[in-house]
Amino acid sequence: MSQLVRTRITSREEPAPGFCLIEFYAPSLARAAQPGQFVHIRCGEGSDPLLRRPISIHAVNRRDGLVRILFQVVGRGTALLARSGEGMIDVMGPLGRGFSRGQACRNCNNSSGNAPAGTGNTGDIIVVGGGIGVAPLHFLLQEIAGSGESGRTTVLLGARSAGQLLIREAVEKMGFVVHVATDDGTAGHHGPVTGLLANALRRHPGFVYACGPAPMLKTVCALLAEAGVPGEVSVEERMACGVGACLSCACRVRDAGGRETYRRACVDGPVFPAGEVVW
Amino acid sequence: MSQLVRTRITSREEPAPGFCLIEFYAPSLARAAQPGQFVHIRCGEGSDPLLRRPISIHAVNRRDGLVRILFQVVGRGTALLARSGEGMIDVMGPLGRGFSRGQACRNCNNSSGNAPAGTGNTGDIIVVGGGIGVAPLHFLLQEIAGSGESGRTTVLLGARSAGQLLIREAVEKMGFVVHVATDDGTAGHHGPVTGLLANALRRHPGFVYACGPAPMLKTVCALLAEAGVPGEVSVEERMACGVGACLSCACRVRDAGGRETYRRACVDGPVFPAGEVVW
Amino acid sequence: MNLAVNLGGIKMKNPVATASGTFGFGLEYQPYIDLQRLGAIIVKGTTPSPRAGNPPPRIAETPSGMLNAIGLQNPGVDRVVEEILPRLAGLGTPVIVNIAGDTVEDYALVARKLDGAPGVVGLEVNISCPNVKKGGIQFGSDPRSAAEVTRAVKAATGLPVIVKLSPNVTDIVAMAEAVAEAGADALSMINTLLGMAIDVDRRRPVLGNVTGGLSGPAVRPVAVRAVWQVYRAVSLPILGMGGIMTARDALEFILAGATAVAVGTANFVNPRATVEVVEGIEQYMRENGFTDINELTGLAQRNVAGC
Amino acid sequence: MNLAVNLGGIKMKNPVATASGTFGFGLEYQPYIDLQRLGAIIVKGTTPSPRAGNPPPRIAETPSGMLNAIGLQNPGVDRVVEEILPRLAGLGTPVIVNIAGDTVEDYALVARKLDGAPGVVGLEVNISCPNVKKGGIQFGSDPRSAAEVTRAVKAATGLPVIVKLSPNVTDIVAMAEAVAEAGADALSMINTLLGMAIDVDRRRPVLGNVTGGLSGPAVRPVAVRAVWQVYRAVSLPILGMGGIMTARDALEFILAGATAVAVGTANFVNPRATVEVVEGIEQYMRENGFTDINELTGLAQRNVAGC
Ligand SMILES: Cc1cc2nc3c(=O)[nH]c(=O)nc-3n(C[C@H](O)[C@H](O)[C@H](O)COP(=O)(O)OP(=O)(O)OC[C@H]3O[C@@H](n4cnc5c(N)ncnc54)[C@H](O)[C@@H]3O)c2cc1C
Ligand SMILES: Cc1cc2nc3c(=O)[nH]c(=O)nc-3n(C[C@H](O)[C@H](O)[C@H](O)COP(=O)(O)OP(=O)(O)OC[C@H]3O[C@@H](n4cnc5c(N)ncnc54)[C@H](O)[C@@H]3O)c2cc1C
Ligand SMILES: Cc1cc2nc3c(=O)[nH]c(=O)nc-3n(C[C@H](O)[C@H](O)[C@H](O)COP(=O)(O)O)c2cc1C
Ligand SMILES: Cc1cc2nc3c(=O)[nH]c(=O)nc-3n(C[C@H](O)[C@H](O)[C@H](O)COP(=O)(O)O)c2cc1C
Ligand code: FES
Ligand code: FES
Repeated sequence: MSQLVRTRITSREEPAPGFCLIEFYAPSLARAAQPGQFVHIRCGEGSDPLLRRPISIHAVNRRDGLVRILFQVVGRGTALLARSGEGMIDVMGPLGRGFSRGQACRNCNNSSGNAPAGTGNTGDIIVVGGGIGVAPLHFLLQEIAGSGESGRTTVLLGARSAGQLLIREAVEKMGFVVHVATDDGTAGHHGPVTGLLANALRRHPGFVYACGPAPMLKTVCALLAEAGVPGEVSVEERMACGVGACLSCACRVRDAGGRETYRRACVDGPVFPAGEVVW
Repeated sequence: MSQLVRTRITSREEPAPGFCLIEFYAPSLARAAQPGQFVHIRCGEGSDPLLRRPISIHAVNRRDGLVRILFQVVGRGTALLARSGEGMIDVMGPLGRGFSRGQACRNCNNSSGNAPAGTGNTGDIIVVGGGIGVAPLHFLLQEIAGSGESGRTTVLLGARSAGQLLIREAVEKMGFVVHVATDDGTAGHHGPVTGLLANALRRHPGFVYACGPAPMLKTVCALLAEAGVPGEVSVEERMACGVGACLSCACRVRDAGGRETYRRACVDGPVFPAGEVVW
Repeated sequence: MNLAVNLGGIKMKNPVATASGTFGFGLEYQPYIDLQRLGAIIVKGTTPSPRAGNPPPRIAETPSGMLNAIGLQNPGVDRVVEEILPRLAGLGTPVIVNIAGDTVEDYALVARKLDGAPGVVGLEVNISCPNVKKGGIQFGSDPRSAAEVTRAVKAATGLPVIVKLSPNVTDIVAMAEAVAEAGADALSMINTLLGMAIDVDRRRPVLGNVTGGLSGPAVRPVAVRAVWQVYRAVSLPILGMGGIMTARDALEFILAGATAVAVGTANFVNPRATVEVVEGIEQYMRENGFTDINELTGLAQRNVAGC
Repeated sequence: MNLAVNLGGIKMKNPVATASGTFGFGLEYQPYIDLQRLGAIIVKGTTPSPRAGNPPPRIAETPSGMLNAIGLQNPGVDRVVEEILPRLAGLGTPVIVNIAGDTVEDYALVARKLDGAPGVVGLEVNISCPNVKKGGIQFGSDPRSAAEVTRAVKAATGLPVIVKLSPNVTDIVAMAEAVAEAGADALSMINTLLGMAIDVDRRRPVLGNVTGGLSGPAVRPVAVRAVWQVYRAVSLPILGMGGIMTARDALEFILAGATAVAVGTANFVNPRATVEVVEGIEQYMRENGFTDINELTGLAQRNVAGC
């Protein structure tokens, strides 16, 4: 169950200029967290900025009760978080529905029926991340590696340039095959990571997990639909409450009957079946 | 002339629980500052809290270009200031009209005509401070000591209890005779510092300088009027601009013709002739 | 110490409610607080038929505030009565349903369907939502229409009726007088201020709906003023809200004239805000020697000369 | 790059003015900025006779905002004309005088006395000050009275007349239309929102005047919305203000429809705010390939479907 904790920051790093990796102590949060879930963080004490900021769970160390988040400094909230003086952090979580790995496949009802990894599916897995969207995928890959499925998993990572391929090394160390793409061509494929995905889909994998900026996810969903491959994407919407109470985070989806409607990214997502999201 | 500077904090101390002494580097501010003047400080980066906070100049070290402020943590602004992480401070100043020591006696026109210290007056001087009101008096006493007048000056300090007689030691070291009063009787006279003043006024001093909470200053002014002794008090009003532009800081005064009117504490004060202020 | 208040016939064990639209249908905050500690739960605005709501983005953060343009997304009164209210009935906390519509008949219909619904102790009539095209705002800015809606709802239900006023009017006192005259049992104020934000990089409004309602601490001075003005003119009990984050904020409303308060946007920032407000009010009363919360209502009015 | 704008006949070298009442009579900020960098200086509200203003406390800080109840303290129009304006005349920056009064005749009188005063390029008619007992607020909330004041001022002066609107109304567009019809050359908006704060420890209002006007970043969403609404309904140029702290804030107003902007409360926080807004607008234009500031006015309106 989600908790509200004010806890100690155990480490803070700058893995690349403009990015921040924070580790904090929260044992029961670490225990409960699933890949794709997020925490909701208060970035200051006053009322400006007012709202919490949703940040995905990047890694957990259940033994030591530690949770990590990785984020990009894009505005006031993340800037404050990156240098919050007191060494404390105020987090709610874990929140949201994560990737459907290893759980009852709730998403399969609405989607094509193919089961995702960890639920008996035997096809190959592709994990594709762009920009800071790689943050939650790191946690997902930890779990996939833990269940011994790294051998049948391909990881595609995209970034603006080589220096921003934040999780590449960590994921390679876990034993995954990683292909990279950069917008400026400083590493791997010169172009968007969806270029790599288009190729990879030709090998008819069993399931695709994706997270990244909206235009990338839109392309991913289109490619999956074309290839007939099931998958899940983690979307970003602006959030106020993070717990399903305010209806701020409406994500347009197609329901079982094919009708368009809104679902709450904070509790019905942020991970949705690729086929459901209306872009 | 007043300046806007964003500068380095060179030291920060806690002289007593709930009080903070900050020193910062601002050579031209140090050079221009007069006792009784204040600086106007931005306490946070966001818009909450929004306004600057006025804090008196507590001490200057003109040789090294250093300025000190001493303040009590009473709310959000002062709390932020007492632990502002980055080691920088954003100050405007020096602002306001200080004590009329050694300057053309602008205040004498409206008041009883007795000249204050340093302007040829030969009577004894009494400096009386209550609570955090001692902050600007420290600077005043530095200047009085500097002009060799400590011999004819008596200092009366009041505080809630012994531990909060913040400037006592420093002022004794400067060579002043200091009498103290505490509300709880833990040091000196048991009762308000105005009790000491009533006694001291019997010796018909030449001029009195006072700063402290409003009720204390009200009593000081009444005592001075009764004793026929001239003096100056430094008042506190809420301030927005600090430069005379917004008319927020209205202090009710009696003008030369005896009519009540408002004057701006930030530029016409914060130091006013004791006889002018309407309580 | 007595914290209990009577809001126009609605008995609350303490004066702290949740503001409509910010607390879902009540259960979302269960992981963080004991819902029984609340004076009342006011649930999301409910309309005759289901509503999908407005296109995203639906919120924008502003200095000490936020804009929302949810667009009254709700499952419609029938599902609320059949599926949602029964789940809340067991909580032991009074539930007030916020109702809305496009026409006077809509309001009456929703009120009628909620009459006798389990656990429901009152209705809050939202005549002031700035985020729906029809209805809403007009009812909230014209005293005559507001009175008409009030009368229709009163006729349709035996439940106490709170009418929720908009701050987007020239004269909130005239609105209050009109709905009081029409039979309202209590008043709640304020709903959000009409605002908007522009995305300077994309050079277009941030919100999908262009304009939205401003809430949060930024609006508190406007809300306290509204309560102050209405308290002196109208004798109905007031449910005050707008930017309450802490017990001290809540006490501003109570001292200005509110019988009870609602906590809205603060829930998003601090999910324990409601309970902390209750505890803070208790502490204030203890420290200041008050034994009955009702002594505090309007006290600041009596401390002003000539009032 | 062209930053010059024409605000209803007032030529400004850039679109950034100071908001009345926040910049004194102009010279107070000289230690911090080069006054010549400003598009215009709008000075404190001026009335026929001197006014002492309201009893202190006159301000209170609120979340991302402040309340003020200065009460139009000013030395009266005669001293303004004789002593103050001559000092500003040499600055080379256009001066706009904000005028106020209790009656239509008051406004006309002040306008007449300012006609031909050295350095004055226009008048801003404050029909919306919430802090004076008589006049002010009524003119600002009734379209007919607002039109009457506008006509009287226009008849009394040859200077361009800007009418300053209050946000404390149900329909700001109706106010704008009325004063446009009555001959206003430009509109300025918004004046402060009526608010108050209560001192919970003393259990009385913080301000000596009980209520005051809310300004600062907290009100920006309301102000941007007002500009947006009025721009689409009325063809007069708009001077937008309310919570502008930075160039990006100013650009929200311009993109919503303002021809020029005024910086108020921000001066207190950052005395260089005005000049930084000018510089930030230049930078934005450079970075986004705009060569004329006038291209930006109302641009966000054109980027919304169906507008
Ligand atoms: C479920 C979820 C998980 C996320 N996980 C991560 C993560 O692991 N690492 C990471 O770096 N970022 C993550 N984000 C995005 C992160 O929440 C925003 O970058 C952050 O809120 C920006 O706050 P700010 O105050 O720094 O920026 P602001 O000043 O608020 O805004 C800067 C820019 O970010 C955009 N933005 C602001 N809030 C959001 C939001 N809630 N969703 C989308 N865009 C927003 C704004 O439109 C603006 O362009 C996640 C978002 C969601 C919804
Ligand atoms: C000219 C001048 C010089 C001052 N010098 C000093 C000094 O040297 N050391 C020092 O500790 N304090 C000094 N003060 C008082 C200091 O400005 C306030 O304590 C401070 O602004 C409080 O800010 P805050 O955010 O911590 O408290 P807030 O949360 O803003 O308020 C806490 C309490 O302080 C009161 N307060 C807030 N602002 C002011 C103000 N401008 N004037 C009076 N009371 C206020 C409030 O009413 C409230 O009761 C001075 C004030 C003035 C006007
Ligand atoms: C996201 C959101 C949704 C809201 N939905 C409703 C609603 O459905 N009905 C209603 O009467 N008020 C609604 N409101 C207004 C609040 O109930 C409250 O009046 C307002 O937000 C001011 O209080 P606050 O500043 O504490 O949030 C909503 C407010 C927010 C922020
Ligand atoms: C201290 C103060 C005094 C003001 N005095 C006047 C005035 O005399 N005449 C007027 O038209 N507006 C006056 N205003 C309103 C401002 O000009 C401006 O409309 C308002 O503050 C909103 O802008 P801001 O948020 O940038 O301050 C005053 C505002 C403040 C804060
Ligand atoms: S953020 Fe409140 S419902 Fe999703
Ligand atoms: S604080 Fe603005 S005039 Fe004094």
